[in-house]
Amino acid sequence: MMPATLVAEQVLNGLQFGVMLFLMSAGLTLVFGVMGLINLAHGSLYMIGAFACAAVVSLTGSFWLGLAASLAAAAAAGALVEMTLMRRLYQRGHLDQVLVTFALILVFSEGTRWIFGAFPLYLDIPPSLAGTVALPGGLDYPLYRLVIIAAGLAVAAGLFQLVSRTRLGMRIRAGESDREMIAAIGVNIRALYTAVFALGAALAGFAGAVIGSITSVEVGMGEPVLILAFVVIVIGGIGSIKGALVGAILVGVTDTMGRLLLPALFGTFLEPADAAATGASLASMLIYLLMALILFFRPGGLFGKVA
Amino acid sequence: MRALVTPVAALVLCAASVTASADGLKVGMITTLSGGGSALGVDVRDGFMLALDQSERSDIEVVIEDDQRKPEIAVQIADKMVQSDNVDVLTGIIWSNLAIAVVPSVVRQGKFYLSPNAGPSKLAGEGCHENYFNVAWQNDNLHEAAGGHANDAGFTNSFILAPNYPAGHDALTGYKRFFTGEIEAEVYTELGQTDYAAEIAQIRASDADSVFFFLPGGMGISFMKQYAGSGVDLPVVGPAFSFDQGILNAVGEAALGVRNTSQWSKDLDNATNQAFVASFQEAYGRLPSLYASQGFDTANLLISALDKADVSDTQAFREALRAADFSSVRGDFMFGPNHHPVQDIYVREVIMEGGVLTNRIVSLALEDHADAYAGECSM
Amino acid sequence: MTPRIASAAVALLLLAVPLAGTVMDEPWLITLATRVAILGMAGVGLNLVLGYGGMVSLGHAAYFGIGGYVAGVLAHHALEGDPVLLWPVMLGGTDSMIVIWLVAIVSGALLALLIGCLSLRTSGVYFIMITLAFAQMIYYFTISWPAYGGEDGLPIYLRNSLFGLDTMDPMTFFLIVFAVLVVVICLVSMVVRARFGLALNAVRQNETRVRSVGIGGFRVRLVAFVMSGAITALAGALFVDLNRFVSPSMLSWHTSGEIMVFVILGGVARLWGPIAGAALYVFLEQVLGSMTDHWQFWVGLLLIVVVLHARGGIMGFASGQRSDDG
Amino acid sequence: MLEVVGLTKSFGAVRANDEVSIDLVTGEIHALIGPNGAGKSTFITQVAGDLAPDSGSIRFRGRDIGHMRAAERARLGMARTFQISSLIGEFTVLENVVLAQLGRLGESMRFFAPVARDQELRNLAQECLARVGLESRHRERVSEISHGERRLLEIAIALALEPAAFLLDEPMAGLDQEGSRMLVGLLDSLRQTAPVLLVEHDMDAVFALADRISVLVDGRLIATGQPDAIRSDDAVRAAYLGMEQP
Repeated sequence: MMPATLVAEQVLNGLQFGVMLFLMSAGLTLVFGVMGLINLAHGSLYMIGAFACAAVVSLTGSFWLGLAASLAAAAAAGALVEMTLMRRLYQRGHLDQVLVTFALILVFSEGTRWIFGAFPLYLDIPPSLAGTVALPGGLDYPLYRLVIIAAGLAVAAGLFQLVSRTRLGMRIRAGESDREMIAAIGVNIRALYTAVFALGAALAGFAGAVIGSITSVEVGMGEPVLILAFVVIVIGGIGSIKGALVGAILVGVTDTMGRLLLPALFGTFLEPADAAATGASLASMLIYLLMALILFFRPGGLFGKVA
Repeated sequence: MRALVTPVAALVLCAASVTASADGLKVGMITTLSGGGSALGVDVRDGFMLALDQSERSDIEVVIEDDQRKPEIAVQIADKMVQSDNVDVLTGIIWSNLAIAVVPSVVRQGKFYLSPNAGPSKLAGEGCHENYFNVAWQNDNLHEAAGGHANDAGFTNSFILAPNYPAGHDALTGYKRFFTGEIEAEVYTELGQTDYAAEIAQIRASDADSVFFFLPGGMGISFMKQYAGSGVDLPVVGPAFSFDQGILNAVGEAALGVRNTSQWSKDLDNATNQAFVASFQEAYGRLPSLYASQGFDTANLLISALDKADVSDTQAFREALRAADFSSVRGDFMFGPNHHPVQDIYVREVIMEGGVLTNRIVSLALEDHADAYAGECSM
Repeated sequence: MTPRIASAAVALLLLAVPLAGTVMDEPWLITLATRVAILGMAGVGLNLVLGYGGMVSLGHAAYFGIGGYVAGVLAHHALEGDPVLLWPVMLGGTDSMIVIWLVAIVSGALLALLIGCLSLRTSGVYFIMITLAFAQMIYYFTISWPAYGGEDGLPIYLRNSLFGLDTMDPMTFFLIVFAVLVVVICLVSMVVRARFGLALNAVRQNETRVRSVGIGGFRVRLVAFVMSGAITALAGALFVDLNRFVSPSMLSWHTSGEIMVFVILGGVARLWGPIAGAALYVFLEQVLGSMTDHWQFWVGLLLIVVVLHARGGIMGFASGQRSDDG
Repeated sequence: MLEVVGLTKSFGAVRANDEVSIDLVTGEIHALIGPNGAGKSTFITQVAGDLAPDSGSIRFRGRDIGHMRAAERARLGMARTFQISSLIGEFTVLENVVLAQLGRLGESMRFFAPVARDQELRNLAQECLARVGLESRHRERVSEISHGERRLLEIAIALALEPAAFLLDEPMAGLDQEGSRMLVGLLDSLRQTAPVLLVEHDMDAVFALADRISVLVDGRLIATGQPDAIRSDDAVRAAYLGMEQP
């Protein structure tokens, strides 16, 4: 009763959503894995990326310059925060980290509103990526979303390469297992931490710009995404890039399909309006239920080491 | 200990310095000035203050407080304004949920409340009150007009969507109340949702000939941008909220040509409106929005009542408000029996004008439209 | 100043502000003090797990909110005169504060039991994220479930009743809240000094050691978590009576963050700390808020400074000693 | 009393314990020795229940305890000390012992009477402290007492559990000569309370105290027997004594 193209389109949508969540979660999970830091302000970096992109696009008219600016601005903000604040928090408990990063959200959100005002900013996708592509099976799908999926998967592949093949990756892996050891063999651990934090921030800023151009660029846009990224990390296992990828796609597809299927399911025995409302209510809880289920059987997440 | 003593002492002092109101009128404005949605509050405030400035009256004092869009905060501010500031009239609330939290309690304490934006059905029907006046609309109005417009446009099968919260349910109910065609599907999205790919996919797969949506704030921006890029080309109708001046710039060209319903537009042809648009632009350097027009009308209604009666004479002041004897930027304006507007609602089209996106009126959707709940109100 | 004197000072100040409000005919001050007492009580609940038990719960808005909804829903049904439940047992609404408090406490405890059973299997960052996520789940549920107003919330118009007192009178309501607060703090004080408190304190510092002497750390933490949820839910019920209104924003994760901020500003693991913290927060909100729309920016900066440089919070500063919490 | 059969634990490719079988009978001190990294602490940790073995069985007081959590094993009468002192740092010396009493009595779920004023608990705890000579230090915070005193406090806590068996993980570690001598005397008397499984590096102490000795090398048990037999065992000499002592 549900057309195959609709299901196929929703699977693509779920994938695209998942890929975007991965960009957010990857930074969070890296920062946690290497430095043991929980960063609530990661959503602010997402916002900063989107605002930087929108501001540069409105000045120069070039989306690609804006995208570059989003990477640069988020990475710079990340590096700055790491060097001034986070550095003092690595040796402290998670409580202090939660508080300082919560305070940072207040500072970033209110500061952004101060600078840019309360209205949402304008940001649109570049004309070269507008329009739809005809996919096999008679499905017209927005080109931009296909590009997001491709870009996200490319970033994922790049991250795996980085962590498993390069010198920086070796240092990251060493940092996960033994901080003193890499300090002893002469790696500049401070620079390493700043680099990792800036990398995570740049990924978040990139996600903010890419998604901001199809949604809206406004203060507070990062917070719902941040909480979803937490769910992804909990499901995937903290510190694991692979876990973040699998978790993100699982969350993305579950959420999207839940929104489609649950109202339809309730529609078989409820009035349309009631079915739509009840189905939507349950769909909004679905990924949290998924998280609870996975936690029940695997408290450390799918790819986590130990809880 | 010093750290605590000092603030408390200061608090006591600063509260003590607030004095009771002198003769004239004291207005308490509770509106959203920070956080998400503050753009609307800022516009209401600016429109309201512009009218006061133009009236050059010195006997109206205004206390403005930011509710941060949080109902608890709004309730606390209302308590403060009633208990400490001794205001006579309250106004300013943008959001229905905040209005429901604040209004019933303040009007029962003998204060007047003039709503410049929110018009929840709860306060229009059984929950109406003689001290509560809505100067904007009952929430369903613009959606009802959208339904009426859909009939005129010859649509026979609509795909309708709104966020899953009470105002969203009201919106779809309002549309269905006037739309005579079929409803292809009725979809509730998550409040605050930003990605509508899933809903657009359903629209694409449907047999609808039109789409109606109510997605206020950032939600509407996201939806319109994604809809425009999706290749789905069904005509869209919606209430003015997603196509109004403050937000149009963020939606961008995706909004061009979209029909939306509103009780006001900057090209409404009356002298009051043209003067308002010009002076607002001069005073604030931007085009006025729907919300600014509502704030402006609210202040003028208040001034007109004060001209006729003293606020201490509650009965007379209420009658003066009910008369609505002021020159509205909407042209004709009167209150129905439940103190909600009876007014014309127009269909506007988003156009590009001198490089700026804005609206122009294309037709009249509903004439002298009152709300569906007036009959349930007994006062 | 010893911790005991600092506590007494906070309690007395909390009493003095509304008295001053009465004398100066500024009932708004009474309302502010009531708010401080209630928010502080929510913090007292969190402090039990955070301060004494070392569990960083970023989801206490869930308990605050469930207490609030208990009060809102029961009062709503009492007003409308229709039952809350027809099946399996017939349950009517009520406007009795005592009944509402009890139901709120039990509901908060049950919810904490459920969430605790899942989340306490983990620790550290997992625990933080999971408590946050579960609270968020309930938040979304309350928004999208239309029966009790959804996002719009549920007004109750009048405060609930207690022994025929005029609860709408600000001072009366303040005294009720203050009395409940004192009882709660006394109970918490008793619990943390009792055998259970010793075990809880030990679990925070060294769970392996606690296990090795035959005490199950999970059980101790779970019981503390349940008590904490119950206290915060009670505060939520009072908060709804203060505002005569309940809405999902009580459950938003900013509320969780703010409750945590009260505990930290006041001083972790101090009985009256959360009250002092809530007082400072409300004071900043009032004073900074009257000066600038961007007051949250400054509150954020202040919070960073406090966390980095003044770990003991107000109570630690007042007592001239740092909090022990490492 | 305690019977461990075929205990095996691997960390990645490393076999930390390979089919280790050890028993403990009433009244004895059974020492487990071996070079660093031989898997002694891994073994104790598994017996105490803080680490799950890959395979093997553990029986204690006639029951299979393999499925039990650490806290349950402790309640059954297994008292362990830690190689690196594991104490409650913010507590006083006395409170650390009182905590153990709560575990033994199963009283951690009492919410009302203040624990600090419970004279009976205090007296019992003081007795335990007196047995290790710490009675005068009971008010000190653990973070402020010396390393040697912490080693003694570990034993006082084990005593407070009134256990059926002691598992002592290098109780002498880091003690000076005088401290060691004192502890040897204490441990010697311990076997009258309950049998002791003693992991220790100090060979003089081991040979002075042990009734039986087991030798663990690279995760495998290479010998078990009386001290004299061990001393003359060729395999042990080759694999272990030969490396450390001439």
